[in-house]
Amino acid sequence: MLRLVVRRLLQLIPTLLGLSVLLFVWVRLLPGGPAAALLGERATAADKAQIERALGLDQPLWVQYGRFLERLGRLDLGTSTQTGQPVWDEFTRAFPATVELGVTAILMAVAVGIPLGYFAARRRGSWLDVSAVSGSLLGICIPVFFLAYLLKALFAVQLGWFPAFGRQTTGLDATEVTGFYVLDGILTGEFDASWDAVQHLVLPAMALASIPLAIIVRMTRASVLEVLGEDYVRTAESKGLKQSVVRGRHVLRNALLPVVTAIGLLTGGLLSGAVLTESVFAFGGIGSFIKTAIDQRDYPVLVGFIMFIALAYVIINLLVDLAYSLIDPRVRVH
Amino acid sequence: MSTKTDKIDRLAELTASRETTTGNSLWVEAMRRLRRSKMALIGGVIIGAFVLLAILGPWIAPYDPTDTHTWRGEVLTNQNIFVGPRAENWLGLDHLARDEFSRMLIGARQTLLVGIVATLLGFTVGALIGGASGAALTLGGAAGKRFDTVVMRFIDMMLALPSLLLAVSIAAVLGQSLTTVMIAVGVVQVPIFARLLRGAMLAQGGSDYVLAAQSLGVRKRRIALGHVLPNSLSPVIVQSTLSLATAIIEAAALSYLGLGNPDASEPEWGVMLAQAQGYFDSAPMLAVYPALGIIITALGFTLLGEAMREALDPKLRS
Amino acid sequence: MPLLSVDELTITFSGRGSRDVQAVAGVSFDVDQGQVVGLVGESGCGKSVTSLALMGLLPSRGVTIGGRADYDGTDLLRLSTARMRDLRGSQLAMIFQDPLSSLNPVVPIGVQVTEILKRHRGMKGEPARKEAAHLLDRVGIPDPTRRLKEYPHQLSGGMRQRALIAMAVACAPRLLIADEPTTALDVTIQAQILELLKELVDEEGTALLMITHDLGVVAGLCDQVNVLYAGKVVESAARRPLFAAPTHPYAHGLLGSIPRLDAPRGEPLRPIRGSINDRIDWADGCAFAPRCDSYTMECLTGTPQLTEPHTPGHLARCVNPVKHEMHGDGGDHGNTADLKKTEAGS
Amino acid sequence: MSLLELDDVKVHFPVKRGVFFDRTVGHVYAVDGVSLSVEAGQTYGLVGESGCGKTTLGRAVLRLVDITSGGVVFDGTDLAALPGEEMRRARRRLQMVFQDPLGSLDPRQNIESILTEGMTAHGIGADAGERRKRILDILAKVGLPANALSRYPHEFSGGQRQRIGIARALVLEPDVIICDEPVSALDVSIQAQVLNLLEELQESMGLTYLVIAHDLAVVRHISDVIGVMYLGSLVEEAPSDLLYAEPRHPYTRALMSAVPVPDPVVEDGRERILLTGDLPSPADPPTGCRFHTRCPWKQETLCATERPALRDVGDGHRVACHYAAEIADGTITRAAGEASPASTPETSPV
Amino acid sequence: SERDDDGGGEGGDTFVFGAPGDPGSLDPALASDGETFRVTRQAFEALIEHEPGGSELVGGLAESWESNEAGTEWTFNLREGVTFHDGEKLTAEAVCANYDYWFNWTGTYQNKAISYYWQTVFGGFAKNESKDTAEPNYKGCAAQDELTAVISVNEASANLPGGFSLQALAIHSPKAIAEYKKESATGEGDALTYPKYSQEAGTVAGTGPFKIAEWDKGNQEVTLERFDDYWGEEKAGVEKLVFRTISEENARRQALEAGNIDGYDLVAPSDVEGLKDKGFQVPVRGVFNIFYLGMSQGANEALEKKEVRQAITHAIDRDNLVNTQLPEGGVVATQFMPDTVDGFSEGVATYDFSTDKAKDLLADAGESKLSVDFCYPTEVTRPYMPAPADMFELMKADLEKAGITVNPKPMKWAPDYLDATENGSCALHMLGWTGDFNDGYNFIGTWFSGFDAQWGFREDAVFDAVKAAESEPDVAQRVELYKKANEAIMEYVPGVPISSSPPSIAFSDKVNPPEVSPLTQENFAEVSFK
Ligand SMILES: Nc1ncnc2c1ncn2[C@@H]1O[C@H](COP(=O)(O)OP(=O)(O)OP(=O)(O)O)[C@@H](O)[C@H]1O
Ligand SMILES: Nc1ncnc2c1ncn2[C@@H]1O[C@H](COP(=O)(O)OP(=O)(O)OP(=O)(O)O)[C@@H](O)[C@H]1O
Ligand SMILES: [Mg+2]
Ligand SMILES: [Mg+2]
Repeated sequence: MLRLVVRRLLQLIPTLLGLSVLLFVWVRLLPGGPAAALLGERATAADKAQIERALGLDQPLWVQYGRFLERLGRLDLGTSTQTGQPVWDEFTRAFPATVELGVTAILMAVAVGIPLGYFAARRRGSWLDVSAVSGSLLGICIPVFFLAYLLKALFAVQLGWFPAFGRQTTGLDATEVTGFYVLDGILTGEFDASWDAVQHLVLPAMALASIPLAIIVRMTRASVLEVLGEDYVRTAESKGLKQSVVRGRHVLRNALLPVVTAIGLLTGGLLSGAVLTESVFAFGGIGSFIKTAIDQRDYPVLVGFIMFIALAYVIINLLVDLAYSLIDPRVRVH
Repeated sequence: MSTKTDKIDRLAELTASRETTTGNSLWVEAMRRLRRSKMALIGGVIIGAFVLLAILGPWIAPYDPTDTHTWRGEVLTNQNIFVGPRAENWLGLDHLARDEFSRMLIGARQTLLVGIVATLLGFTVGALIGGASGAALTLGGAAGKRFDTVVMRFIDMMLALPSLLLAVSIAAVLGQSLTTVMIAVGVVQVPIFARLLRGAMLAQGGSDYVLAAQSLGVRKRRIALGHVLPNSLSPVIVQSTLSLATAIIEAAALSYLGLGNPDASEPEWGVMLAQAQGYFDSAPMLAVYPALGIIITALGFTLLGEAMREALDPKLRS
Repeated sequence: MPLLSVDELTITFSGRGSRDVQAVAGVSFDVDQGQVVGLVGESGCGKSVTSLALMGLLPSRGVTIGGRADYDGTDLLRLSTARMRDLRGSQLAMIFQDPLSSLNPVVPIGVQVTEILKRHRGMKGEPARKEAAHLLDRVGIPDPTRRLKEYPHQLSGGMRQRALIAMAVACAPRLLIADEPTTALDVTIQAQILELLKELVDEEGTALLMITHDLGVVAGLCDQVNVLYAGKVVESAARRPLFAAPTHPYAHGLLGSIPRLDAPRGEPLRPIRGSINDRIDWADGCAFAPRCDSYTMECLTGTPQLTEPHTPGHLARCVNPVKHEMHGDGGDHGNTADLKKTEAGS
Repeated sequence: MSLLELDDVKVHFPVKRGVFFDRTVGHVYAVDGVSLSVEAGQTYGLVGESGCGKTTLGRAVLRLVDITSGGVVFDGTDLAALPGEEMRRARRRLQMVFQDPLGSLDPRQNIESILTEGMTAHGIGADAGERRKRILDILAKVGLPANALSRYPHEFSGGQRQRIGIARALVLEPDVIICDEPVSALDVSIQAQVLNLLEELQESMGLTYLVIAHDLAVVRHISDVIGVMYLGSLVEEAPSDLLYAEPRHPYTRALMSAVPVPDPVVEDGRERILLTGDLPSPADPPTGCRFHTRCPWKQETLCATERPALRDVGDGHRVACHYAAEIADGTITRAAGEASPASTPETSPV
Repeated sequence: SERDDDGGGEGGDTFVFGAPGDPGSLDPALASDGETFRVTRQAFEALIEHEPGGSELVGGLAESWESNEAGTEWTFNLREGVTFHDGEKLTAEAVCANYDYWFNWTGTYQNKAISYYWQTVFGGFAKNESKDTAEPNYKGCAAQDELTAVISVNEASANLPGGFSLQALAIHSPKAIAEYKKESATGEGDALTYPKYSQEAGTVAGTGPFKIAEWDKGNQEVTLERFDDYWGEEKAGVEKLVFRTISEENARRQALEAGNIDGYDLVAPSDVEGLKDKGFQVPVRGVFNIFYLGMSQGANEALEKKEVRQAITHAIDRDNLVNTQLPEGGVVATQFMPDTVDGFSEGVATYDFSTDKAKDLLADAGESKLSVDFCYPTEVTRPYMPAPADMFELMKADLEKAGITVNPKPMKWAPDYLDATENGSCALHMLGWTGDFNDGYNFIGTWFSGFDAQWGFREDAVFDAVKAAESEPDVAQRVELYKKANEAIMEYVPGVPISSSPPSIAFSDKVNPPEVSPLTQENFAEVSFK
């Protein structure tokens, strides 16, 4: 187990290094530079040259990359050109928001998707199955940003059930500990803050969950159908076990294996969705931050954030693999 | 002795009634299953209608989709005045007083184009990479393995980036245009196709018929290209149908992020949706038309793709 | 009264968009207490489907089941699901063909054994574990307490099948159905498993319905043998008479096509023509007719009935049964060579 | 000189593992020193339990797996030393029939294309017409209808598919055909058809077979010489009848006693030698005699420490057992309790 | 909109305003963008301010001011009894401490990205570190007595006295300035790092009606609290003021509609009516900006021909743009200056909408087959330009009707579009300007005082007219010179002035909104709940 972790982490090094080179080249390919972004309509050519010189952007690419690597060695990812703040600070600020959102979305998708997929499979061909399947098809086909917009228009603006933007009611005095607001509220005993944060999470998480939900429903359904036809389920039935035992221990436990792997892979797609949902709900997480960074040619943020994301993605998938190996004894031998 | 011939005839007659006459390749079989599938039927009808509209659009469209002069002054967005469906404009006028129906028709063409070109790009490049990798592994040898490792590391790198981010990154470099959208959406598909094809080839490469061909003395290159590759294509083909749906949706997302092609001379559903969202309160239908267009088309491709997946599923083969 | 009496069991699969398949076309046989009854036939003749029907394990949709299967006075085919669940595992037990796929890969062996004890014997915790270990020991698994914690993939094929048998006999069932329990195993392991089954039957008085395609296995184990062809029993007899004088051309042909270890080399095999797919519907005549060397016009008109053409208790479904010269009790080595077949009707 | 000779062939599959770069941490000793010779026009049968290395050995002959060491001399040339292209050409004379008839046929090729492929690869047949003629010829020989040509593998029954596999090998007019479990996927009645076909073909075309199977009865039925494999090596080799009459190796004896015979009379009277335990893992084979962990005749000395060589005991009978002679003349007896004479009493018919 | 009260925190006395963007720093001296100033303006005051709701200069921290004849010495009579947030008193010395601090900036502070407004108004620094930096015009600041400060410059400038009203030159507490000096901005790596004090509340201290209490970057919120020792008679009307960034236009509107915020800026013109119908308040600001179609002659030779430029001007239906796209109160612009700025001329040459005239002119110039690149920004709304893509599409249709082929070049606003227009690589493009203070030079001086790649022409008649106005110290004289300059510019038609329009701002029906300002300098102290 430990070997696996170490091995996977070591394998990460060349990948990340390669990625950093790619990113570095990429951001330098972007037209325009940070100067115009800083000055807006007021920038003149001379102003821009001055800024670029000051920032060392007139140096050859490899020199810039060298400096970047050298700073990376000091665990310094540089400073955002938009905000003038260390990239690390920006990341730690944005990260909890997206994690909170993503985790909520995945939890929603799992909590709804697995039972739905399971019952759709059990009652194959019933109206439940048909509507679960068509619903999940729709979930994949509806553009996330449009869904987010509709949800907001209906539940926030029309009905006023949920707040329309942000992570927290403005002006709410909540103590920040970890940056995960729901958790913070629980830690500090400010349960109203937790509740507030939960309310803010509902709509964006619903929008974000649409695709994972659809995928989980379909995967669970297909997987359960497959497992239902497996010999060991027949064995379990032949033992006269209670239906609940057959379903839980024999069907679901096996059927969920591929779903678990899928959840890991879904996290990648989740960030795509987060870029869209966060901007609709002004959620201030990684997604919207990266979007502005791209718009504004915020080189250090782009390189830093994307490296973090790649790292996070790999680590999540590593965790999922580990989780997988906990449920599936067959892969434990590695 | 007539009994002997009689009984042979009788037997022939009885067995004939059970005979299932086939002579079809797997593809033909799959097509037959496909034709029976309700999902495929719905998907096919949707796609057929969509393609027809895309092709005939310019001829059916009653007006020039970029004409802002004819109804000038009737739509005042700053005063919340829009024009809904009416006799001469079946779907009403858009926010710049252009005929929405004509725009939807012409938009179908652009949307289809984006989907097809992007998927084609992803398919071609991905299949080349995955195919080369898979072939290198099938041919064996240390060099093949090393080649595969390098290529797969690269693909992993691409996969570690959220697809939309990748697309946005590409679009940022290339500047805004329809071509950019196609490329950005296409590139995102590359690692998917590459992995899929490589995986399938790897699986096929271990099968007995490959060994059989090898023992026949067939050259490795021919084994890789003549046996392994064709047998690995079905998941890739299914994926390309599904990718068409994804491409259309991703293109819409890019438009929403302002990286689409907001040029009026080329109305495209994604752009139309992104633009109309700003007027959702006053003229929701302007957003609903292109949104429905996108959803239904994507649904069509997804349905067909899923049906194909089922039809080509080796588990269902007799 | 037999323990299980299957009467005219028919099973029809009707899939969407495809033709109905009558997998079992009227099967009848009896199983007595403590008896080993064999069900033999080629792949696809309906053996597994029959056993699944008896256990109530066929899917409820798309399957039509007809006939009766009286077990201890009740018709298994019409039992409520709940009643069936109570019977399964406690009075009726089953062993399947592929020991690997028949065990849940993600649940330890121990749990898979104890769950049946919990369900039917109300045992819990330590006693259940002890009993499970005892059961594993009973079926010859060494170091049972350690094995309880292991997963199926950590066991060898023979061990897995033993574990499955342990589960099947956990509640001392009155009827054990074994569906090709040794097909996936090597001969040396097969011998071990067959020995184990024999032992269990002897000791517990359990009735065993042995399903197999291997006539050798049947010859060594069964008291009564039913030969199945295309969903019908075509011959049914006690073990010795059947092997000594197979009466239905199919049973006869089957015996003739098996290479025997003890036959002298060079003895050619006498295969049956075609495959099980070359058949006609029972309604039109004898399903075996297309492969039969001696079919007549009679064979092509109407379903042949199960009769006792030569000796009482030796049933065959054939209008032109194979005739044998009478032997003494039993037979000698290599007796297939001695069999003489008389072409009836030509 | 024999047509095909294997000389101490070893095939070891490396087991790789590692944190960063894969290191070889051990080997699966799939085939571990097999020497045998197959005479022209004869059938050599190879039996053994699952996983003992039969398939690997068969593939090693055709160099479909890498041979770790040893020689495969075919008609005077050492195949193990041939460069790739020459090996490819050499395969024309050495063909193979596979266990899984469907899996070994490319599902997207019709029969004609399956059968021509080998000919094209070796430049056999001047033109398409000639090739077609040859194919039709072979089809008739293996008992397939001529209209089969345009059909696809999935449209045939198991037995027919195996015939296609045989035809595919035959079109190249090979000298040797290696049959890897040619009938074990087939029903008994079909099995007999295919076995008969193989025999007919051997007679009419003068083929040499290396038949691999786990079913001793099948092997005995068609082989002239039988080799018994256990855990990667031969434990006994003898002419077919001799092996049946006088099995010398304890493993062979156990194997033979375990094969069920479809005759109640025989079955009821047979002595059964039940082996305990399972086949050890070829990645970690026991020391000394590979069989000593399960051997009912195991002795204190030698068995666990020294690997017995395959010794000729006369009449072309070779045995790899230290105590073969002692077992044969009864000076060594089986450990008690391991065997049970079958004594099920006949129950009367219902 | 029932939820407003929990939006107000404990007291319900919290006013939340939706801003389109984050501030860059809490120290206005380091900034040049409106979003920063909107926030800091509530906490910092300059020597001179604009009248509420207008563009006239009135006393700020200085009750009155005067200059010598030559416009080189500016004397300020400071208000009495003004207290900074940190308890310091406002004195002439405090004022000079600010000005001298800025003048003596070194290092990264001399970067234009940080000290844009200082450099615009006063040129360079005490010790210029780069040759790109202009010579300083600032000479010194003297405290004549406790409440009289004299700031002297080398030469008169049109940027004075307007410059003294800039938020970037607002006065900080001397104690805070001393703190500021301990830190500095750095330009390491490839970005500027702002000093820490400017990024978190606590150090900065001004005199405004609010003091900055917290900047929650994660939530993009700046919280300000009422300053009870404010010198004005009216203290702030709400206890807490929160600026919450919501960059999406739609999202801001929905937040207001959902009752999550109490007001927001940059309302899309298309939303105005809808908001009004739902009972929201959408007060109209005064017009103080200009939106124009720029022409870069360097990018397309045809544009060097006056007829072509005229033709383009005739081809565009500016009335339609204003009628359908711009907010109520918008007018078609005749020159590069709104009519609210002194120097606006009634006598400039005008060009009516006429496709025929355009065609004729093009034919005359031999450019009937004209094809031009037309750049336009996406994903942006500016106060003067609510829906750039839509306006582009309308203009494109107009131009095409006149026979001009238009090649669309959509680009991201910053930096692609800004870079491209700045370089002069966009033949046609859309831009605009919102005035900082009421002086003509703040508009036309920016573009037409000399060669500028954006326009790509050298026309001395235009340049001279603009420069003449700039160096004229007498205000009345200067206004006349601006009028002349405007006429010269419109004679030359370097581009098409399209419109001047008031950017809309919206408030909830539960509040008394502040008086809106043409300079978008709303004072949120005037806000209170009904
Ligand atoms: N779920 C099903 N749907 C349709 N047909 C089925 C189904 N299950 C079995 N059959 C058909 O029923 C027939 C009998 O199948 P069954 O599995 O009982 O054969 P078997 O005798 O057990 O063969 P084997 O020796 O291969 O296990 C076959 O022809 C098979 O195709
Ligand atoms: N490519 C390979 N890599 C590693 N181990 C292998 C490989 N191929 C076969 N083996 C191992 O070598 C051993 C011998 O395998 P082989 O297939 O030759 O056995 P076999 O006698 O043909 O068995 P079966 O009767 O099951 O076909 C097995 O333990 C198998 O797991
Ligand atoms: Mg079966
Ligand atoms: Mg094998």
